[in-house]
Amino acid sequence: MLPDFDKNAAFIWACFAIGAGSLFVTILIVTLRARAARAAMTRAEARLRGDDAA
Amino acid sequence: MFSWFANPLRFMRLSNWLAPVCYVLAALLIGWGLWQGLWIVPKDEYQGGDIMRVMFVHVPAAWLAMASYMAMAAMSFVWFIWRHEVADIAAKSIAPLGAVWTAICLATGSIWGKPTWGTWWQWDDARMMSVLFMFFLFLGYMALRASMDTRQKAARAGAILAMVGAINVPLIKFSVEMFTSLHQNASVMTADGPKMAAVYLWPLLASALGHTFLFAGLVQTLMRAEIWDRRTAKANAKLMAEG
Amino acid sequence: MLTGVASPLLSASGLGMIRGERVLFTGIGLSVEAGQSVVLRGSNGAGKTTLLRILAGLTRPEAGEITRNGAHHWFAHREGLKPHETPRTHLALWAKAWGSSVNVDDVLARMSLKRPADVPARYLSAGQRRRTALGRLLLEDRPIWLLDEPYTALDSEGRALVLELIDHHLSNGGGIIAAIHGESGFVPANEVVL
Amino acid sequence: MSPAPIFSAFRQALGEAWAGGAGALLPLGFFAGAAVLVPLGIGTDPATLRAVGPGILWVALALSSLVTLERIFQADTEDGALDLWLQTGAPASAIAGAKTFAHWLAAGLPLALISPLLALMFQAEASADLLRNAALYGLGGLAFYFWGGVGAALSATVRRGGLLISLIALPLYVPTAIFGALAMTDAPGSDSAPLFLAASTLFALAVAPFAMAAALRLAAD
Repeated sequence: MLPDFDKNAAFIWACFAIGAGSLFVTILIVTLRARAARAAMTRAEARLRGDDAA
Repeated sequence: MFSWFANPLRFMRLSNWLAPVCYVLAALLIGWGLWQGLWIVPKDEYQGGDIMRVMFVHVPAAWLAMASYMAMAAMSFVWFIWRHEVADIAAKSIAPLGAVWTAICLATGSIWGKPTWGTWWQWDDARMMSVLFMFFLFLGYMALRASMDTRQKAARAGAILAMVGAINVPLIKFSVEMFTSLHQNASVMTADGPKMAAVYLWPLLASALGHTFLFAGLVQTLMRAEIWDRRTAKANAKLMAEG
Repeated sequence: MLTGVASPLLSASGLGMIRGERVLFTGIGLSVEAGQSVVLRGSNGAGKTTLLRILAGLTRPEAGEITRNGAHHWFAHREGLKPHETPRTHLALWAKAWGSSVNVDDVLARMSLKRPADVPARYLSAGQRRRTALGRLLLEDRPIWLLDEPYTALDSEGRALVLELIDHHLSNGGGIIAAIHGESGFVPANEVVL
Repeated sequence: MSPAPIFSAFRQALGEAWAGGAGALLPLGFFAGAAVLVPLGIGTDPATLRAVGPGILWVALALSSLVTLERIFQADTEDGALDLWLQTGAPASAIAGAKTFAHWLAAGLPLALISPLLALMFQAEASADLLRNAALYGLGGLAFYFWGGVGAALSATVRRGGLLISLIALPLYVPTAIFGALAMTDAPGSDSAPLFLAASTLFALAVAPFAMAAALRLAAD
């Protein structure tokens, strides 16, 4: 299944793991940050509209 | 052309479909590149055997380290001249992502160096050294923006620093190349040389393009988050003024 | 004195300023003619200092236009005095920078700074430092004076001195824009409330 | 436009640099202290010290320039002098350049002048080369001060700005450090290194004042 490397397998896998791991974490953080920002914006603007209506 | 993008609402409409497209293209290209790179292409004995497969993550990261700094400087320049808010939001969003890819480039380069040169850090490699200084430029940019007390000041200070950094990059690269050429034995990594076999070329290009699309998608998502943040701040300021 | 004929020394219209997301003020307009004074009013943090800095060209406004017909003097909370400077060296330095031929000794006398004239600013009292900075107004004849809280840290004698300078400047056809928190001590031609 | 404000800014900065804590002695003490710490750390083998000496002095020079620069524009924003200088009608870039040059003259040049003494402590042979090297330290120090000045101007309104200056300025110090250290070796290419050092210093003198001016206008805003 996994490719069989001649030597230095640990080094090769470490590189790909670092690449995949850090990109995965980055994607996760960016996604969560965008979601939080959107939620905060929705809440703040709803409050603004609510006050206007009142 | 810049003014067309400068409208935040237009950017929101555009990125609403463009960012997902970028993510899909990135997944396809990176997936194909990795599959080719890890399973299909033959190893190159002249480059230390299977270890050369690391280039399918290292080279795209190196490309993005350079390209993202230049993109950030270009956005800063656009902001400085035309004061388009979206350009500042772009520059601000590029910085942390550029730093991530720069860090990946440094880490994978270091790990590749150990079995190849027998050392974790090769001071004589001009490209690694240049990328290291690029990393410091990103950190300085982020730290400077973070220490300004309003977004307008952060935009101005960041733009000045990004432009100063950008005009220094050629000089830094030149001096680093002079430094390294003295000390050594030419670089072992010739992955981007013109004589590279076509079997490597296409998977490598696909990986580089895929990383670029991922980067572009993430920049757009971060920019959207920043625009939402600014809308929240505006709404809160209004609420405070009313209260 | 002629009024309404000459163009104003300084005029501004539609000035607006935003800090972060906070709108400090919008649509501020004012104009100072020869012999006139304008006092800026408003609570702390309303943007008096910011407006004055915009009029001086230090801060870039978010909106609006300013026309200046003549040079201006700047006098603010932060005196611009270095700890190693004495009243004499400070005034001499600025006289030289501005190409002024005014005798520094006369200015020192006018500001009652004869005795501490050669004491470094780090040993001076707050009032002495402010009088040194006020002395700059006399180094060169400039039509517009921008004063930010001119009475801060001054005793009654110092306040009287400031008032005297202001009266003298106005009667010579100068214009003054001042941000003043409490009593101004003079009758301004106009007030701008922020 | 009269150049008088530029000369006045230069004179005020010179006075400030001399007055600020024991004059030039403080940077000198820092420079010598940083350099003298090295043999304690890496040992006293004469051959090693001779090899690393010139480079250590470059590093010490870079660090002491950062320490000296920390307050030069921050003090101006706090005491209000910056507001006055920006209203003189003279170009802000010329004012900033004059101030930075004054600080180099008061604190950077003395370091270059005592560099031969420190070089002797690092087991260098006493020769005319030491004087040539002192000139190179002076030239490179000028570039350090101007790039550091950009960092200082950008962080003029930042509390604990010193750390920020270091982070901003260090990448900009790279060419000077490389050309400077190279010019003091006999490696191939070292003949042209002084020229490159001079060129990169000229580049700093040409570019940095405009960046400082933009940053100072921001600090006053």
